[in-house]
Amino acid sequence: MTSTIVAGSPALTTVAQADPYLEGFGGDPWWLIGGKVLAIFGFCVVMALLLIWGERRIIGRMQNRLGPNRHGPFGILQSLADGIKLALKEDIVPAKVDKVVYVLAPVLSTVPAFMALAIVPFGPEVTIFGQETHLQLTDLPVGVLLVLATASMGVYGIVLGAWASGSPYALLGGLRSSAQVISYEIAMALSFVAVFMFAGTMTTSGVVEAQAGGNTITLFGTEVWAPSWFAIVLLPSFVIYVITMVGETNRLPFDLAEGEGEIVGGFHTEYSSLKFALFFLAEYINMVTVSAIAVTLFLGGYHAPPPVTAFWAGANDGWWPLMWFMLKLVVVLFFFIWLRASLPRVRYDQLMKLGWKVLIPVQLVWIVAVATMRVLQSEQAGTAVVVSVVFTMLALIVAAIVMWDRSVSRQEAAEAAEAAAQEAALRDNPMHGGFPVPPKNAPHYGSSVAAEPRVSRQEPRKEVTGA
Amino acid sequence: MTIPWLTLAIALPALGALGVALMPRDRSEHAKRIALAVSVATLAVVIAIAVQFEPGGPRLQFEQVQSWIPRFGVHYAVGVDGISLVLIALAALLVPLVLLAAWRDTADFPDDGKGYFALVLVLEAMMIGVFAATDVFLFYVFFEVMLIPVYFMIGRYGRGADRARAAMKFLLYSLFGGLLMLVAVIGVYVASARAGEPTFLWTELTGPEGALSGLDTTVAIWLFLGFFVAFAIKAPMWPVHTWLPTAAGSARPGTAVLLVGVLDKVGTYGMLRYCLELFPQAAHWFVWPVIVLSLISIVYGAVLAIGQTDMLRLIAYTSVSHFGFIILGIFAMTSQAQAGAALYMVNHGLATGALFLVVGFLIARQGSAQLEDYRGVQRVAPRLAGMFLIAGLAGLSLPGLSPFVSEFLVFVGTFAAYPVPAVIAAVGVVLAALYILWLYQRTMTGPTPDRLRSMPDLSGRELLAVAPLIALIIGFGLVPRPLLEPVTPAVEQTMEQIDVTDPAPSLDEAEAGAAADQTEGVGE
Amino acid sequence: MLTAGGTLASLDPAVQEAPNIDYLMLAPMLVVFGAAVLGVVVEAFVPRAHRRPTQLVLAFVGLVVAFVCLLVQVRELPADSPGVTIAFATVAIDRPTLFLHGTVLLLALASLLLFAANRREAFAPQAATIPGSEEEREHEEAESEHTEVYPLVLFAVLGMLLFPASNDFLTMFVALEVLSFPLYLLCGLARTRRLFSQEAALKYFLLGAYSSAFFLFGIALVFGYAGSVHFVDIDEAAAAGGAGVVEQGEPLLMLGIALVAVGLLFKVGAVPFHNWKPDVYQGAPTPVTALMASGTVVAAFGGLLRVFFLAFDGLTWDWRPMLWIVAILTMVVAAAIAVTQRDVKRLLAYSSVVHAGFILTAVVAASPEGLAGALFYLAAYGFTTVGAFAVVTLVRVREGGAEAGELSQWAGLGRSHPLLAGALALFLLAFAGIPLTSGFIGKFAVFEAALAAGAAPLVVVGVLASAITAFFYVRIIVLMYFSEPQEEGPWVVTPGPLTGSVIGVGVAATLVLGIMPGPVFDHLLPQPAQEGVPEEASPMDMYVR
Amino acid sequence: MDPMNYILLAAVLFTIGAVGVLVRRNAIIVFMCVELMLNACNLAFVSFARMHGTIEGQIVAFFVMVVAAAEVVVGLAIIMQIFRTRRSASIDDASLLKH
Amino acid sequence: MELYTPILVLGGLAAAFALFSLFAAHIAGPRRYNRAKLEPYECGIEPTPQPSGGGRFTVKYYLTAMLFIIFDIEIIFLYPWAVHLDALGLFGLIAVVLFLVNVSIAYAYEWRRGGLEWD
Repeated sequence: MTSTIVAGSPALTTVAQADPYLEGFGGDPWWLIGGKVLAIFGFCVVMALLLIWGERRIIGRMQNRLGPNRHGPFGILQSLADGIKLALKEDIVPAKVDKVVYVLAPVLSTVPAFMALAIVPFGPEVTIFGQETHLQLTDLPVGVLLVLATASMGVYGIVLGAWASGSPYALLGGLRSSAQVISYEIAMALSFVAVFMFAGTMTTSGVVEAQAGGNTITLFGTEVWAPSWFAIVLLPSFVIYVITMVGETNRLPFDLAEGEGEIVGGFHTEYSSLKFALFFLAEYINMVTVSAIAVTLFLGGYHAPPPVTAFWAGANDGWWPLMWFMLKLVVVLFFFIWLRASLPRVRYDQLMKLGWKVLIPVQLVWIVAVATMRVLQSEQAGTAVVVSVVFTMLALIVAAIVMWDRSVSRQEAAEAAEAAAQEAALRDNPMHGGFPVPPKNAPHYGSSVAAEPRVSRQEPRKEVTGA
Repeated sequence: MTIPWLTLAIALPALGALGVALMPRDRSEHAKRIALAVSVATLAVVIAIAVQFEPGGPRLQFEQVQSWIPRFGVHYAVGVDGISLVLIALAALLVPLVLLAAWRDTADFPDDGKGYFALVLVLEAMMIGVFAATDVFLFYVFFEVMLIPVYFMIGRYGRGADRARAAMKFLLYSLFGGLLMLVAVIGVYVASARAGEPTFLWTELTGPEGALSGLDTTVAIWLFLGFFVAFAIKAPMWPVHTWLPTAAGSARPGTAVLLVGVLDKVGTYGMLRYCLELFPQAAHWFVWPVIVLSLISIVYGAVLAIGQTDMLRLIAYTSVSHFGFIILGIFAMTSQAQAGAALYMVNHGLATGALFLVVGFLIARQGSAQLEDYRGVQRVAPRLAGMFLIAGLAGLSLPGLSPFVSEFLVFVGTFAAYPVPAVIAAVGVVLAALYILWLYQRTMTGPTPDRLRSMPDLSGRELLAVAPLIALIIGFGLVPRPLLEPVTPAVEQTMEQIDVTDPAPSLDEAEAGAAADQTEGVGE
Repeated sequence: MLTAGGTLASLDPAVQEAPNIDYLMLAPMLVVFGAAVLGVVVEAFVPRAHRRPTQLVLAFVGLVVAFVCLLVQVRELPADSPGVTIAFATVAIDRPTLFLHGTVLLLALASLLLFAANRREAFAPQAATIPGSEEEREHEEAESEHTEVYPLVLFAVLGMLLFPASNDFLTMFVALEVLSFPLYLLCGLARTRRLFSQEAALKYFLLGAYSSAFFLFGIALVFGYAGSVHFVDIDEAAAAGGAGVVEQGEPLLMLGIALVAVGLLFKVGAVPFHNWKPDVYQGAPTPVTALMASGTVVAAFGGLLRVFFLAFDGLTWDWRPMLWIVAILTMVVAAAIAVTQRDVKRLLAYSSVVHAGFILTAVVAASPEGLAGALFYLAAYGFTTVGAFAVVTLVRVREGGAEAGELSQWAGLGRSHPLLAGALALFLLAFAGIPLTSGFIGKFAVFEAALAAGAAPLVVVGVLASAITAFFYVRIIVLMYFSEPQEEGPWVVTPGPLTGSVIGVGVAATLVLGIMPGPVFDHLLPQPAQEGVPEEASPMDMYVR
Repeated sequence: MDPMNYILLAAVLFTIGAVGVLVRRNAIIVFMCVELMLNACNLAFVSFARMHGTIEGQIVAFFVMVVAAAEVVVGLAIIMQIFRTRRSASIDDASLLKH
Repeated sequence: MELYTPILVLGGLAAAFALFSLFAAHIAGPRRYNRAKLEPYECGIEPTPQPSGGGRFTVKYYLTAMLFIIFDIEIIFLYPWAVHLDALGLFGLIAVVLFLVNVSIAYAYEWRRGGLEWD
C-alpha cells in the first residue's frame, strides 16, 4: 500500500508503506494456491447448484407448493439433473449471429463471476498441512475494486451476447440489462466509500478486521457500546448496498433484463444448451459473490456475531469463522430468494429512477455527512461546532426535500390544471387539438365516455436533451 | 524653434483628409474646396519652411525628435536638409495643381470624388513625411503606408478595366520591396543594438562615429541590398520597373503626376539618403552593377517609350529612362553628379507633372489616351498644344528649361568619374528627342479631323493648374540657383559622410566648386 | 472517537500539512470557473424564458470580474521577482501569464459579444435534431436555442487561462482538454450547413484527441527522463543529465520533446499539423471561430512559449532546428495554399496558420525579445482576428440568408458599405503587416528577435511569405472596392451595438497597437534583460521558477 | 520483471493506436484507437512512476483517466450526432471531410 | 505480483471450465437441422429485418453510459480520499466537497433537462 498524499513541495514524494493486511498474502506455495483455487471454484459451482435448488424449494414453500423433490433427498440433485439435461440439448446457433462474439459472450460472462470471489475472506489465518495461510485466495491493496471491475466486465458478456444474437429482444434486453447494471454499480461503488473511510483500507481482510470485536463510541462524553458491523454503523450505506446488489445481479424485483412478459428472455433469448447454462450459472455465482461481499464489508465477515463471543470465547478460533461466514452468507442468499417470492417486478423507468434519482443523491449526501463528522472528530472540533454543523446539514437536507416536494407538487398541480383545461376545451369543442373526433352530437356517436384528451400541437414543446 | 513646422506640414493634409472623408456625400463640392484650401495652406507652410531654411546652416534643420516606441529605439524624428526640402516643396506644389486639374474629372467617380480628394491629401501627408523623416523606422512607416492611398487612387479611381490589376501589381511590387527593406531595417536595428544602444535615428546611425560604422562589410552588403531593391522598385529601375507603365496607364493623370512626379522620387531619394549614407562601404561595392542597371534603364525606357501608343504609358517609360539618369548621377559619386541627380528629381517632377497634366486635359476632352485618337490639336487648342510642347521639350532637356541643368550636371559629374557610361547615357538623350518630338508631331500637328474640331482649348482653371509648372520649368531653367543653393551643401555633406571626394584628376576641390559655378552660369 | 479497531495505516507525518493556496492569484480563473458552473446551474433551474438574459449577464459579469481581479493581481505581483507560483507550484502567475490572461479575457469578451449578437443566425436551434428533419423545423419555429453555449464558452476560457499559466505538464494537459472539449462541441452547432459543421466538429475532435495523445505520450517520455512533470524540475533534470533512472535517456527526452511539440503545434495550427484549421474555421459558427482563432491561438502559444522557454530552456539547441523547419514550412506552405482559397473563413484560417509561422520565428529566437515579440504579436493578431470575424458575421448571401462565405459574394462591398469594408480592409492590412497597424509592429517585433538571434534566413522566408499573404489579403480588398457588386450583391446586416462594438474594439486595438505600441512594450510585456550581453539573456528569466 | 518492458509495451500500444487512427476510416474505431493511445500513455506513466519511485506518474494517470472519460463523452456525442444524420434522409458523402 | 497470480489462476480455471462446457455441449447435444430454428426468436412471426450493426436504439442508453462515466470518474477520486480521510483532514474534506458540488451540478443539470427520464 502506498500513501498517496501530496506533500507541500513541488515534487510529489511518496512513502512506500507495506500495508499491514497484505503481509500474510502472496507467500503461499503453489500447491496451496492450486488447492484454494480449486476450492473456490468448487464452492462457486456447488453454491450455484444449491442456490438454484434452494430457491425453487423455498419459493415453492412460500407459494404453498412442494418444489422439486424427485432427484436425491429433498430433490437436492435437481439442479445437477437440469445441468445434464441442458448439456444434452441441441446447441442452436441462429444463422444471423456474429459467431465468434456469440460463442465467447457466455465465457466472458462466467469468468469474471468466478474471479470476484478470489478476494473474499472466508476465514482468518489457519494452518493447512503445516502451512500458515489465510482462508482467502489472495488480497489486494485495491481489493474491493476487483469486485467492481469484475462486475463491469460481466456487463461485456451481456452486451456482446445480446448484440451478437442479432435479435431485437436480445438487443433490447442486453441494453436494458447493461444500463441497469452500470447504473446500480455507481450506487454500489458509492456505498463502499463510507466503509473505506472507517476501515482506512481497501483490502477485504482489513475491512473485516476493522469490524472485529465490539467497539465503544464516545459521544458527548459518555461511552456507549456500539456494534462493530458496518451494517449498523453505516446503515444507509448497507441498505443501499443491499438494493444495488439486487439490481446488479438482475434479480427480482429488478430483473427487467429478462422480463418474460415484455422481452422474452432478454439478452439470452437466443442462447440454448450449455451456453444458456453458463449465463445462468454466472447469474447465480454473482449472487453468491455480492452476498459474500455484503457479508465481508458490512456484516463483520467471518467473525462470530457479537452476542456469541460473550458466551463462547473460542468462537473465532481455528476454522470456526468459516462457519460464521457461511451462515451469514446463507442468510443473505435467503434474503434474495425471499425478495423474489415477495415482490412484484418494477417498471423499467421506476428502476432507473430509483437508481439515479434516489440512491445516488442519497449516497452523496450521506458520504459527505459521514466524512464531515469523522473529520470533525479527528480534528477534535468542539461540541458546539459539531452540533452546528450537524444542524446546518440537517437543515439543508430538510430544505432540499421540502423544495423538491414543493416543486413536485407544483408540477403535479400544473399538469392537473393543464389536463383539466384540456378536458374543458374538449368538452366545449370536440375538435380541440386537431384530433378528428366526430362531434358528440353526431347522430351515431352517442357514447357518454369522454374522449381521451389529446396533446395539442400548439402546446409549447417539452425540452429534450440529446434525443 | 517654437513652431513644429514639419509636423504641421504633415499633420495639416492628414487632418484635412480626415475632414474631407467625414464630409457627407452630398456636400462633395465643399469637400473639394476644403481639400484645395488645405493643400494650399500646406503649400504655404512649406514655403514658410523654405524661406526660413538656411542653406549654409547645419545639415538638418527644423529638427524635431520625440521618442515613439522606446523599446525599439524608434523616434518620431523629422528634419530637412536641402535635398529633402526641395522634394517636399515639389510635393506641396504639385498637390494643389493636381486637385485643380482633377476638379471636373470627378463626375464619374463613385462618390463624386470626395474619397479621391481625401486620398490625395493623405498621400501628401505621407509624401512630406517620408522626405522629412530622419528616423529609419519612421521613414519605413511612411514609405509603406504611402502605398495604401496610391493603391486606392489607382484601383478605385483609376481608368480602364485593368485598373484593379494594375493597382494590385503596383501594391505587390512595392510591398515585396518594402518587406525586403523591413528585413534590412530590422537588421539595422540589430546592428545598432550590437554596437550599443539600439536606435533608428538617422543622425546616430550614419557617419564615421555612427552606430553602423563598425558594420561588417558582408552584412552591410546584404542590408544595402535590402534597401536598394525596395528603392529600385520604387524608382523604378530596370528590371523591376514593369509596374509603372501599367499603373500610370490605369491611373488618372493627376494620380500619375503624383506617382511619377513625387512618389517615385522616394526611391532615388532613399538611395541617396539611406543606401549611400548608411552603408557607404557597401555602396562602393555596388557602384558598377548599379551603373550598368541604370544605363539599361535609360536606353530601355527610351526605346520602349518610342513604341508606345498610349500617352500615359509613353510618359511612364520616359520616366524609367529619366530615373536611370538620376540613379546614374547618384552612383557616380561625384558632387556634380549627385547635385544634378537631386536637381533632376525636382525638375523631372515639374516636367513630367506638366506633361501628365496636359495629357490629362486631353483625356478629359476625348476620353482616350491613345496617340491615334489625336491629330492636329494645335489648330483647335493652341494654348494646350503650347503647354504640351514646353513640357515635352523640358522632358528632352532642352537648354533653357530646367531639366537641362540637372541633366548636364549628371553628365559632367559622371563623365569625370566614369566616362564610358556617360557616353552610353548620352544615347538616352538622343532617343528622348525622338520620342518627345514624335509624340508632339503625331498628336498636335497635321490636319485636324472633324471629331476634334469642337475640342475646346484650355479653360482658366486648367491653365491655372499647369501654368505654374511651366513657369517654374522656364524659371529654373534660367535661374537654377534657388534650387542649387540648398541642394549643394547637402550633397557635399553626403559626400563627406560616405567618404568620397571628387575624382576630377586635374582639379582640386576649390576648382571643382568653381566648375559647379560655371555650370550654373550655363543656365543663365 | 470511534476507532475502527485501530486499523488506520500510519501515515507519513510530512503529508499532514495543509497546502497553502493564494486564492487571489487564482482569482480570475476561479471567477471564470465559478461563472461557468453557475451557468450550468442556470441551465438546470432557471425557466427557459429567462435563461438567455441570465446566462449572458452571468458570462459577462464573470469575464469582467475576472478581468478586474487580473488588474488587482498586476498590482499585487511582487516587483522584485517575475511572479509567484501557487497550489503546489502547479500554476504560475508571472508577467507573461498576466499579459496573456488579459488578452484572452478581452478577446473572450469580444467573442462573447458575437455569440450574443448572432445567437439566432449562427447556432442551430437544437443540435440534436437531424438536419432537414421535421423535428428541426419544429425547433426552429419554437425558437429553441442552446443557451448552453455560454457556459461552454466560459469553460473554454477557463482552459485558455489555465493553459499558459500551468507550471507543470499535468496541469497543462488538463488545461488543454478543458480548453478543447467545449470547442469541439461548439464547432458542431452551426445553423447553416449543419452537416459540414458536424463533420468539422468530428474532424476537429478526432485530430485534437489524436494530437493530445501525442502530447501526453511526449509528457510520459519526458517524465521518464526527468522524473517529474514540473517544468522547473525538468529543466534541472535536463541540466543534470536526467533523473538517472533510464540509462542514456537522451533519445527518450528528444522524442518526448518532439511529441510534446506535436501536441502544442497542433493547437497553434502549425504545418504539418494545420489540416484541421480550415475545415473547422469554416464549419464552425462564426462566433465560435472568432473565439478559436483569437483566444485559442493566444492560449496555445502562451503554453508553447512556457514549455519551450522554461521546461526545455537548457535544450534550446536541440529543439531549435525542429522549430526552424516547422516555422519555414508553416509560413511557406500555408501562404501558398491560402492563395488558392475562395472562402473567406478558410482564407482567414490559412492566414492564421501563416501567422502561427511568424510567431514561431520568435520562439526560435529563444530570447526575452522573442518572448515579448511573440506576446505582442498574439495580442495584436487576436484583436484583429476577432474584428475580422465580426465583419464576417454581418455579410450575408441575401437578406436573411446564410453568411456569405464565397469570396465572390463579397464583390462591391466597399461601394455599398464603405465603413464596414473599411474596417475589414484595415484588419486585412494589419494581417498583411502594413505600418501603422498592429500587425506591422508585431511582425517587426518577432522578426527583430529572430534576426537578433541569428535566424536571418528564417526572417527572409517570413518576409517572402508576408509578401504572398499580402497578395490574398489585397485580393479581398480588390474585390470589395474595385469589383462591381453581383446582381444579388452581398446583403449586410446593420451591425447592432454588440457586433458594432466588437468591430470598434478591433479597429481601435489594431490602430492603437500599431501607432502607440510603446506603453504596451514598456509596461505590460516582459522587459529584456537589463544587464549583460543580449545574446546571453535567457527568456527563462521572464518566468517565475 | 524489468519495468522497461512495460514502457516498451506502452510504446507498442501507442504505436498501434497511432497507426490505427491513420489507417481506419470508421470514426468509432479511430476514436477507440485514440483511447488506446491514452491508455498506453497511462501505462507509461505508471511504469515510469514505479521506476522513479514516486507517485507523480500515478497521479497523472488518474487525471488522464478523467480526461479520457470526458473525451469519450464529448467524442461519442459528436460521432453519434453524425451517425444519426447519416442514416437519415439527406446523406452527404463523407467527402465533405476530404477538403 | 504474487498477489495477483492466484486471481489469474482462478480466472484461467473458470475460462477453461466455460470453454469445456461449450465444447461438451457441442459434442453431447443432438443436431437436427430446421430452418426456422436458425432464425431469431420473434414470437412465431417472420422476423423483422434487422439493420446491420444491431439496429437503432434510443439515445437514452447513450446518456446512461455518459452518466455512468461521469460518476465512475467521480468514484475514482472518492476512493483514495476515503481511504485516507483521516490523514487528509479538513483540507481534503473541503476539496472533495467542492468536487462533489461540481459533479452534483452536472448531475442536477442532467436531471432537470430530462436526461434521467425513462419512459
